[in-house]
Amino acid sequence: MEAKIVLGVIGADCHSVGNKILDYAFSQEGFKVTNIGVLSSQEEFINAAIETNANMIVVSSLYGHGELDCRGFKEKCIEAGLEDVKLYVGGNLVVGKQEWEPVEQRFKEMGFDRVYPPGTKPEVTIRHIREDLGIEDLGEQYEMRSIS
Amino acid sequence: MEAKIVLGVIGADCHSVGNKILDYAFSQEGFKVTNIGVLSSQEEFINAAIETNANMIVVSSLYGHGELDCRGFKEKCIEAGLEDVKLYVGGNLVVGKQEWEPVEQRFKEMGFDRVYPPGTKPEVTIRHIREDLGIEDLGEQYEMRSIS
Amino acid sequence: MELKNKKWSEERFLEERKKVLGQWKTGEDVNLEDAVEYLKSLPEHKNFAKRLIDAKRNNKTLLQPRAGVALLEEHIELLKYLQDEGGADLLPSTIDSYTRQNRYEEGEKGIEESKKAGRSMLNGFPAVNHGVSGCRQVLESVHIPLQARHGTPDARLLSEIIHASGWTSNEGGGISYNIPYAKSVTLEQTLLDWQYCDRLAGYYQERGIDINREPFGPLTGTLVPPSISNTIAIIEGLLAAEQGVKHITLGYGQCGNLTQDVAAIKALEEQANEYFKEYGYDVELTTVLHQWMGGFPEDESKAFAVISWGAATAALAGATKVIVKTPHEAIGIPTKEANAQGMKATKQMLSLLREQNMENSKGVADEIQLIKKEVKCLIDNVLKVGEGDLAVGTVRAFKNGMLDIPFAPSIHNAGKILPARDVNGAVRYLSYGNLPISDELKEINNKLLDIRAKNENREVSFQMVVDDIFAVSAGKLVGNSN
Amino acid sequence: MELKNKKWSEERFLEERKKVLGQWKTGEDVNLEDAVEYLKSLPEHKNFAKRLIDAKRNNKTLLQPRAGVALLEEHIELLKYLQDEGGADLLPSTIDSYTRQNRYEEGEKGIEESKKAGRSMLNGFPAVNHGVSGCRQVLESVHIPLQARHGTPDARLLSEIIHASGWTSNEGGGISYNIPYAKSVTLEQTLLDWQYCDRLAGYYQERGIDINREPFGPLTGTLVPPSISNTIAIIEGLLAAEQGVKHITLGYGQCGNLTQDVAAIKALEEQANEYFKEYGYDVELTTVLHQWMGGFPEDESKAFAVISWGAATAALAGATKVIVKTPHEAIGIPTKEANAQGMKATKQMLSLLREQNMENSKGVADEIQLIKKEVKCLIDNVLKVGEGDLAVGTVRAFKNGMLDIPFAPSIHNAGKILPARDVNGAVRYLSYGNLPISDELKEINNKLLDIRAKNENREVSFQMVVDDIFAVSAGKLVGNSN
Repeated sequence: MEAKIVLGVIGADCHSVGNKILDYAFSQEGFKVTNIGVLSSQEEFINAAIETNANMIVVSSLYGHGELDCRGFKEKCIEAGLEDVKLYVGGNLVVGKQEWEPVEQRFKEMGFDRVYPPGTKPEVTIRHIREDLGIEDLGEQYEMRSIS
Repeated sequence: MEAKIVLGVIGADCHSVGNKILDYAFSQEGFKVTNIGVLSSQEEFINAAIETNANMIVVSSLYGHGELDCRGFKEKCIEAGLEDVKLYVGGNLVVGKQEWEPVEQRFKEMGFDRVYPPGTKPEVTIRHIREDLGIEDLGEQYEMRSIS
Repeated sequence: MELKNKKWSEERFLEERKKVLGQWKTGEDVNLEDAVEYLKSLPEHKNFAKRLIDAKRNNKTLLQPRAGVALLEEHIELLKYLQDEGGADLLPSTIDSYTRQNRYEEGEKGIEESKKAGRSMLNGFPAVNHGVSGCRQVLESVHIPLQARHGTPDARLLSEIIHASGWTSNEGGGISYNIPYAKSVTLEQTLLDWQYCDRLAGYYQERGIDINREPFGPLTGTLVPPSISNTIAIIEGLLAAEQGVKHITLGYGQCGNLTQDVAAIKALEEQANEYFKEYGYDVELTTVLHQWMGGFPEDESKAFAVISWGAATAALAGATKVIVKTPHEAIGIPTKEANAQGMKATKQMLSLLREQNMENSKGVADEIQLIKKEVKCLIDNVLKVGEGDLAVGTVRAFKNGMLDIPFAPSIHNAGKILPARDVNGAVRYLSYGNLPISDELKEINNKLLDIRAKNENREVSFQMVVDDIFAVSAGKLVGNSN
Repeated sequence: MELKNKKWSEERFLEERKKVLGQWKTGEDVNLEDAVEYLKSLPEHKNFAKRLIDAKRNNKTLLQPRAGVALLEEHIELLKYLQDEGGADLLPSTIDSYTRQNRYEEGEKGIEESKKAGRSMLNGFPAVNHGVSGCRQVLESVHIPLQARHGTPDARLLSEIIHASGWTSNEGGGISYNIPYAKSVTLEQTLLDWQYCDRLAGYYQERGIDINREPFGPLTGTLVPPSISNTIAIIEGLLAAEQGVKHITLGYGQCGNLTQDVAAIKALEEQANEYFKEYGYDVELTTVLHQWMGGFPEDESKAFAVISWGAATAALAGATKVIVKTPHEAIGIPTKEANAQGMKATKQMLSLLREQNMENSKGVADEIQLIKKEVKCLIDNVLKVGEGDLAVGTVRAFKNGMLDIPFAPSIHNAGKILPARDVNGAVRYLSYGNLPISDELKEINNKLLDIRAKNENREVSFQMVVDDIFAVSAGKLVGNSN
């Protein structure tokens, strides 16, 4: 199976560093990435997923309003016929200091398959993508290459 | 009236910086200072006061055991016939963080005429010495002079 | 309207102004004559520009926090706390995200909801919604100068309202409040809109009122090579000066390597003054260092160390102002107490280091030269592709990646350059994209990264960039395995 | 016994030893053969000397707190917390004041009262009272090396007990644990007593067990000119080496001016190694920087800044170890949580600055030369008045004020020199007393203070000293009116 991922930052959030890093890391890994960038709405994620026949949507949220922005996302996906598309979300998902487990739990109940705290390294997410989509690790072939 | 001061650090305390500063500042001011230094017992203060016919004892304590070390000091002074000798105390008088007013109150009840928190500048104490002993400020004459 | 780096005529400005004031109902309360009178009536100690000049003359670094909440009373209470308890020298009003997107209707809702909830439902102070009367109330409740800090591509109405309210400084610029803050707004548009903001400041300046303008220095705040941020700062400074701005603060976000950070501030000041002189602008230039803009440790003790390092850097660099982080940085919007804590730590460090500098450092001197040479390559080229026009050149240079900001969200940014740290933690170019940096300078950069690669026994690669970005959450500067 | 700087014969040492072990009942449990075996059985990662060498090789700065309480269990709990939660690389046991004065009877009472009170009634760990079995229990409860830190003029029995318990480092020296810590004990006595402690370390060293010795660098901790503290440190290092010590850590207390502090550590390391080489001692030298030893601000945020500045200085100086203060410093003995907070802030700063140094600074290079020249004047003279004997010369030099420590309590210290800060906050000589510093060097010093006087529009005077001492509680380094 091939990973076809829609990647973006949801809501009124313009944090772009992590988005660029994930784009690069996923692409290097051989995944097919459609990056819709920052300031993206739920609809934009869903439209991009339909257009590219994606099997995964990876949502970032860094400005603390992630919970509000992600509400109803799974339901919209189902309505659009994307019930089998895997949903990942990660970043600073809530405002202020909160325990991680309840946050993860809330997002799982909202229909997200994987939920990541801030500072998660790309390799962790990549491993999960392989597991969840049943993609073999081709090892050496896709190691990070020099680009300088 | 002339100020004849016995100066020292009480108890098992070897903090000497403030002691040296007070010695210098008092002497510059024209006060007669007998500095018995660090690690001094109540008895040593009292003996020095008797020997020098002092009218003031200035006690420092920087290591937190001041309360213990100063207990009964006033009584011992009275026994030794020094009931009119003014008693000042200052420094880090107690262990740990405590409100200042109760600390001051406790030391006043122990018979000290003036009680100073850490970081008190010498000029404050000098003003009080003048007030309490009725010594005129000779002004310019006793200003700090260059010693280099 | 055609974009040119040329001072707007007063007619053009006033013509444009009519449309601007119509953007939201509070616009109609802005009256320039009344504003001039109001600004003239204010005491000197509430003037941002004057306070900065005074600090510069006395070789002092001023303290400014970030802060803003939805409701007027709460906002005033917050600012007074930061002034009285935190010891701020200059006050901010951080503007909320709706206002930054000109979505004033939603700002209005945010205010209502905040009243109901009893706490701020907006991440800043919606100055446009509160209008001139509200903003003047803020100013009159404090006794130090006020600045709007935001991230607004089109800040024309906001600027009108804050200046008419006696706020004598405005942060932002056509590049620095677009490329790092917007996705698809064109540079032509934001450069024009910020010419308007600068022209407004110039309008007041012509009437004897000192207004301070501060381009946003740190850009994306992550591994931005100093020559990139200095170039943008100097361009925005020149664009502002052309519109009649006379009080400019240029900024820089701490990268973490002391030598490079001190050099960057020094180079910025020297080189900006050289350009102002070359183009005949009479500008009072001051500088600002932003404490570490990257990821912060969650642990508050560790956060204090990061804050203190930023404070030390500001002091040793001799920055006129430092923007302060808080020990809550990692977890979001800080309490006012945490905000004051960051300020107290910073103030302590500033006073401790008041008498110290890095003037005897050869490393700093060399780095200043390197940064200035790189900046010269970039600005010379902007003028070349702009056929002598700095504004036109800026648009064209971004279009073809000859200006490029790492990790920026805008689709109008090429995003082809990549930064990485060298073996001492200074930020270098790993990939130049289409930047017109000379081969000689590239060689210096490349050598520095080669040393690191050799040290770490690996190739110079994108993995280094990733490692450097993740390094600071692990408490380190360089993403190596030591 | 006559004082000479000459290695004690094993016979003399063992003869003296009998008396030492009789000082308190726990002395009889110290058995050298058993101790050698025990020390040999310990894993390498519990050896203080090995850990320091490893850090030096890897260019790392290690973290060590101060801590000690009366009761065994509580002390172990405290150390484990600092190890696990604070991230200590090396552990201390700070010894209580009674033990420092050899008043073991009162230590015993302190332990009893602490048990009754349920909290420590002593300001440290009474190691002699707890004896070898107790001290071994401490070592066996942690997984990093242990050092005794105290301030004991006669530490012979204490040293016997801690080393036999596997504590592989001992702080102190015949000068540094007398002049700043005692009132009337003679230098002859403490130099002899510390020769004993050094000879004990040498005894173990001869049997292949690395024992680290650390003279107490900061002395009175207040405005000590670096050339004074470096001179004492080097003398104590040489005295220890003569007795067979091979692992020596020389220390310095942060003065606050970065250039001078970095230079002081560098000068100390260079010059000590030069002297060790000159006298043919084969010593593994490491360095330690003590974070700010003067008055601390009461406010914890401000205290964090002071701590962080010490950490930054240690990192930039490349010290092998840093002794950490806590945000409770101003208010007395810290809680274990506050202790860990100071360590976390320090560790964060150390990792951030891991890759940075001040190698390119001309200011540092000049300052190194100045310090080394002053130190050479002082040590050359000690050898001269000692007719070639360093120990004898030390006693004589102190007697006539040719060695002199500012603000020290000992009646055997002349107390004639006065330090003050120059215009950059570096500590200089305001009054030389009888120090045999060359006229050339005096002129450099005088000029630096003259600049300050001119700047502040007043005479160079004692008032400057007073102002400098009070400056830091006001958050400043230099006692000026700016």
